Amino acid sequence: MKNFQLSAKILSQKKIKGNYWHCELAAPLIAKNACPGQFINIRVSDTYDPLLRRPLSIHGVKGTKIKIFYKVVGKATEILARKKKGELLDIIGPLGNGFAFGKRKTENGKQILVAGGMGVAPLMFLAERLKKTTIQVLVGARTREELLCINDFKQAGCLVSVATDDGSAGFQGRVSDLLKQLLQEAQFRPQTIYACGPRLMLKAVADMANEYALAAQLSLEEHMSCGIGACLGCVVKTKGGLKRVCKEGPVFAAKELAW
Amino acid sequence: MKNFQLSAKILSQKKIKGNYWHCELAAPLIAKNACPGQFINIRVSDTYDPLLRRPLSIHGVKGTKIKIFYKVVGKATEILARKKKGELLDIIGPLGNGFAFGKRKTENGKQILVAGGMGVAPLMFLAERLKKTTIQVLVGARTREELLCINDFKQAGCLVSVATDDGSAGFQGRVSDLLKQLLQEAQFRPQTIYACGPRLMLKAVADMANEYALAAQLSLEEHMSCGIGACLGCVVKTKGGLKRVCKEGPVFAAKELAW
Amino acid sequence: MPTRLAVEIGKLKLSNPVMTASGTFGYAEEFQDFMELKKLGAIVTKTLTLKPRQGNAAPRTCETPAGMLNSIGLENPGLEIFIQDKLPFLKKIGIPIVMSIASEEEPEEFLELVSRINLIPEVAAVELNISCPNVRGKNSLIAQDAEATYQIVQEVRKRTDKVLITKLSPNVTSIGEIAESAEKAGSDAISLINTLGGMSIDVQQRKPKVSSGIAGLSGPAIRPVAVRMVWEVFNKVKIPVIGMGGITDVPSALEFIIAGATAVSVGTANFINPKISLAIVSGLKEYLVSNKIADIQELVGSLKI
Amino acid sequence: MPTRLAVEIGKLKLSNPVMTASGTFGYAEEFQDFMELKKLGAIVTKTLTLKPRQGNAAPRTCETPAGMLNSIGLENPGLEIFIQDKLPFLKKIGIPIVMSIASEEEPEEFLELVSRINLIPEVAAVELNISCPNVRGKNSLIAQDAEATYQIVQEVRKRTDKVLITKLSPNVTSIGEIAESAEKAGSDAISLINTLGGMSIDVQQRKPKVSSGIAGLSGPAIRPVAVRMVWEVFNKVKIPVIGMGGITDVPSALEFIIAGATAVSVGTANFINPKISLAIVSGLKEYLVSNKIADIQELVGSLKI
Ligand SMILES: Cc1cc2nc3c(=O)[nH]c(=O)nc-3n(C[C@H](O)[C@H](O)[C@H](O)COP(=O)(O)OP(=O)(O)OC[C@H]3O[C@@H](n4cnc5c(N)ncnc54)[C@H](O)[C@@H]3O)c2cc1C
Ligand SMILES: Cc1cc2nc3c(=O)[nH]c(=O)nc-3n(C[C@H](O)[C@H](O)[C@H](O)COP(=O)(O)OP(=O)(O)OC[C@H]3O[C@@H](n4cnc5c(N)ncnc54)[C@H](O)[C@@H]3O)c2cc1C
Ligand SMILES: Cc1cc2nc3c(=O)[nH]c(=O)nc-3n(C[C@H](O)[C@H](O)[C@H](O)COP(=O)(O)O)c2cc1C
Ligand SMILES: Cc1cc2nc3c(=O)[nH]c(=O)nc-3n(C[C@H](O)[C@H](O)[C@H](O)COP(=O)(O)O)c2cc1C
Ligand code: FES
Ligand code: FES
Repeated sequence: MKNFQLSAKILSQKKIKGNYWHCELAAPLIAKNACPGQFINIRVSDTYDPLLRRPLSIHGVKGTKIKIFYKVVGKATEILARKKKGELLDIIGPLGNGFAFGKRKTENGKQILVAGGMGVAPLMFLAERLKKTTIQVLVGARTREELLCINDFKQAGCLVSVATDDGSAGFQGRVSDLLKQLLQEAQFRPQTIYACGPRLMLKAVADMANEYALAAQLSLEEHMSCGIGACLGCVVKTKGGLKRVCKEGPVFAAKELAW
Repeated sequence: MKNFQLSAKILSQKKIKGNYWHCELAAPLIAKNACPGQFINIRVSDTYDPLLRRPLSIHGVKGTKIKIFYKVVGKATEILARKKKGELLDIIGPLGNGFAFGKRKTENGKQILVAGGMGVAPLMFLAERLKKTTIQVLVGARTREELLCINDFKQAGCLVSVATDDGSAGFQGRVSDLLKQLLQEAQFRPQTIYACGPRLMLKAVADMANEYALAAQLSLEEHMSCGIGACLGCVVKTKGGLKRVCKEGPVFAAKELAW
Repeated sequence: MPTRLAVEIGKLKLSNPVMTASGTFGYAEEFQDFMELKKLGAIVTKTLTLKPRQGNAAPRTCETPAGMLNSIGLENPGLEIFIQDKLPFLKKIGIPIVMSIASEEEPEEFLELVSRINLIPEVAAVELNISCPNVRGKNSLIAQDAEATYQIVQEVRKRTDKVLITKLSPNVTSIGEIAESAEKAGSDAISLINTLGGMSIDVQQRKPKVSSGIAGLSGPAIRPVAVRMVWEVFNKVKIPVIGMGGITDVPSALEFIIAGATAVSVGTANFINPKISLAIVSGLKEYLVSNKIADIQELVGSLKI
Repeated sequence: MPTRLAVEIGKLKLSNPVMTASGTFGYAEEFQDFMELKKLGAIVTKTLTLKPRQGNAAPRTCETPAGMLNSIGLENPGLEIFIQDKLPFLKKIGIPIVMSIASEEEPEEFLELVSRINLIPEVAAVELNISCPNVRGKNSLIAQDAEATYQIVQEVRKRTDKVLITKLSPNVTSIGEIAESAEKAGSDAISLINTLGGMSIDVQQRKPKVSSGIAGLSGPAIRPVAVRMVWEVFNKVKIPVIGMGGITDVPSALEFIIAGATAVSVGTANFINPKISLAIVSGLKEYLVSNKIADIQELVGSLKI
């Protein structure tokens, strides 16, 4: 899959709530080639601080536009949020492998998407592309205010259940416990679980997929210095040895991973 | 003289022409205490690149506002020019000694101001404060388009002559040669020459002041790392030893300097 | 005015002085989407060892002010798999390939590696990485000791006619002394600098940000140290110097050349802008033209001091 | 919860661990408009020599990525004028004053300086600057040689009961070794790091940006190197370590403490934000409170590795 480095114009930049921002970029070559689970690598400043690019998932594609959805957590995301409509962003993409779907039988089965925190970012794009199937989305966050994309998932035709650590909305507990409940009660037996979120959540999802003999595809994060497979910085242990999250990932089959 | 570090709101930010920008800041404590020839030291970014503050002359004071006039030449001035009205700037000032005037007899005599390039910045403020006397301003630049503040000086009641290296306006040659002509023709015999501009120009002015036995006050530039006298980075040779441009300067009597 | 960008590193001829630094350019494949690889002066491979190495645990990198730390731990597939899987692509590019090698047991592994590399005609030069701070379990590097440097370079020199480049570590008291040893031992060129030893701490967790604790600092932050060392080495040895450390643009590449580097290597900057090395090639040409310099070699070491 | 910020460097008691680094805080007068000086842990003076020194020619400083180069050349008024003109102001502040000293001819000048400083009760400690790269005409520093370090520290130790701090240079192969020498010779504490040797070139003029050519690199760029060296020294010696090199904020000060520094010095950051050292004092307190740490000494060297 070919990668492109381009200067993408910001078409819109909106604060959704709190520290969460939504941004659309004009990036025809990336939009055309992007698959759910892939990401772009952004240079937010032409100074040396911050120095490295920052990876952000592709949140959606609409015509020649790509969407990103990000949380301001530090230097680079803060600078990004200060950028205005019309400004240009130096981006590289579409990077990584993306979720495997569509070419398999699972396409017409039921799917379950498990998102923890910002994990909604790539899964929203996946939900749009999976549209033809029945999709159950589980969204987890610490508290009600941090639940993300609920309406977007609904609009995309998904069934949505939520979990909050503090019980301020939906199931009280971790989203992985909600998944467990769902699987136990056999309410919903998916063919594949697609998950993105904190490492511990992904581990729990992997364990459950194993227990229930389900396929699971997990989107991982590692600190990335290049995003294009050159630095070997972003490796994760798999049964087949170390793999680069930016290149062989960020999506890995749960059964491949050696936690 | 006390220095203040404050967060100054940008009240206006305008491109005058080319790379030249004019900016007004709300800085009551600095405005109240500033003298012509003093400067402020600006932190344009809270990242580490650029790392150090940048010195800019106080171009004028109006009530609680101070004005700066700057040319975009590199990283920091570029970032500064991108700042919008309403944003805050971390500044320290008023720094340095400023021009000596007013307390001496020269106050009511004729004065001559010699500006090369951006040297107009502090001299404009001086012209405003010297108002009661007859002021002849000589402004030099490489070419017509780079002549600065001509109308401002006129509005402040000064007589203005210009010199351009390429002869595209006024006297063809250096502004120091124009000064020489003026002094030779005895058209105008000032009591003090105030000058700011490139080092070579200042040297020529100092030589002429010496030749005609006139007092001259020169505003110098050196690379400044602190602006408050702490690093000893900005020294210049004087007959009384090394002096700090940021503290004992930036204005020095021509006869004090050991070029 | 015709301008000449070509330079020579021993008998190695480069069409221009811009190379890519070991470990920052993968095995070149990763950059084919972004540039015409054959326009580079040369490509230096990620350092190879005889046997495959898994390298260190994650996290392996973090950002620092104007720099980054890495502790990859020389992950590499080992010589055999490199020859099978990576070399064919590199060969096809058609520019000089420099093989960077390191060894876990000196000198045997170095000698074994070199004797095998001697059989690969497409490898133009060997870079001895005796300065990698990320090999676990060692307290000091060969390149931190003039005598040890001399020994290993001499042994390798005896066994190969390929252009021999010795890569030095900046973590030394006197870089000139180490460079002199390498020269005396028969190295054809000196490349420097490898990363500076550094550490960065996550103060909430009170743990190092990179799993190995101490890691290697690279990027623009270290550029002044690198330029200084190139200048010191240039003044100490007669063999060509390949300069690197924080090169990110045309002016920074020029700093190294003016300080005495015959060629330069682009490292961390490849991660930030994968096209930068070729942009530097064109920028150098423009500089020569606008400064009316016929041959880039006139610039080498032209610092007025 | 009551939290304790006080620390001890030998018999020197500081109300908090934040000091100002030599040469970056003038003689403190320059900062009185910006802070209540007496809230600092201690103040280290610009390095003094026996006789006045004019220092190097301009330009003396330039900016580099996330750092700066300086080559002041130890400009100072000499001991006598310091005592007359600068000391009275420092005395009045009422916190420990550390006098940094250097010598052009070792060991005589150091000994002469120390014997005079012994007579000034308000000077709490002496910092031996054996690591200043900006004294012209020398090829190497005392602090680049373990034996030379041992000699000079021992000689000075014999002559003074004041707290003795030895300031080390990062431009060495093994910082631990030098620190050990200083400890053995009787130093009460080690401070590090002084600047890294660096150079920056104006490529249009092909001249160094700082007149002396080679100069000293400081600022956030060098922080990872400094943190690493503090960690190495902390693991080598038992005497307290004063850490510095690119401290600009609370997290960076914490990095040094966690790596093993009992106290920290703020240097270049004073130029950027003259109030920063006191902001760090309050920030450290907040960190202790929010992490439920009763005494900052629990943090010293608490790195989990
Ligand atoms: C493949 C991939 C896709 C991602 N997609 C998204 C996305 O769609 N939306 C989004 O908001 N974020 C996403 N992230 C995380 C995002 O890259 C980081 O939040 C961002 O790099 C932080 O940069 P910063 O300079 O603002 O923060 P920094 O100043 O670098 O760090 C601030 C804090 O953020 C944390 N952080 C930094 N880098 C990462 C990282 N790579 N992963 C996790 N935490 C990090 C650090 O632990 C630190 O405490 C993704 C990460 C990866 C690897
Ligand atoms: C006391 C004083 C008052 C000044 N007043 C003004 C003013 O009112 N308006 C104005 O436009 N400029 C003024 N300057 C110059 C101004 O400080 C520099 O142009 C600015 O710091 C450049 O920053 P930069 O990051 O944009 O450029 P950099 O990227 O730092 O450098 C770009 C170019 O600018 C030149 N430059 C950098 N610093 C200086 C400096 N201190 N003096 C001269 N050239 C420099 C460099 O040689 C370099 O080639 C003043 C300087 C001093 C010392
Ligand atoms: C991620 C990474 C991996 C590296 N791997 C190697 C290596 O395998 N062998 C080697 O000799 N140098 C290695 N280096 C050092 C670089 O080749 C170079 O010497 C150093 O990074 C300084 O240049 P820079 O600042 O331009 O990156 C590596 C550097 C980085 C950043
Ligand atoms: C302008 C300047 C002058 C300095 N002068 C001295 C000095 O006189 N004596 C000394 O021991 N260190 C001197 N230093 C080094 C600092 O004390 C400190 O060790 C070094 O700058 C690293 O800390 P920093 O990165 O926080 O600045 C100087 C540093 C700078 C930037
Ligand atoms: S981020 Fe460099 S290899 Fe993945
Ligand atoms: S700029 Fe630091 S003393 Fe003048």
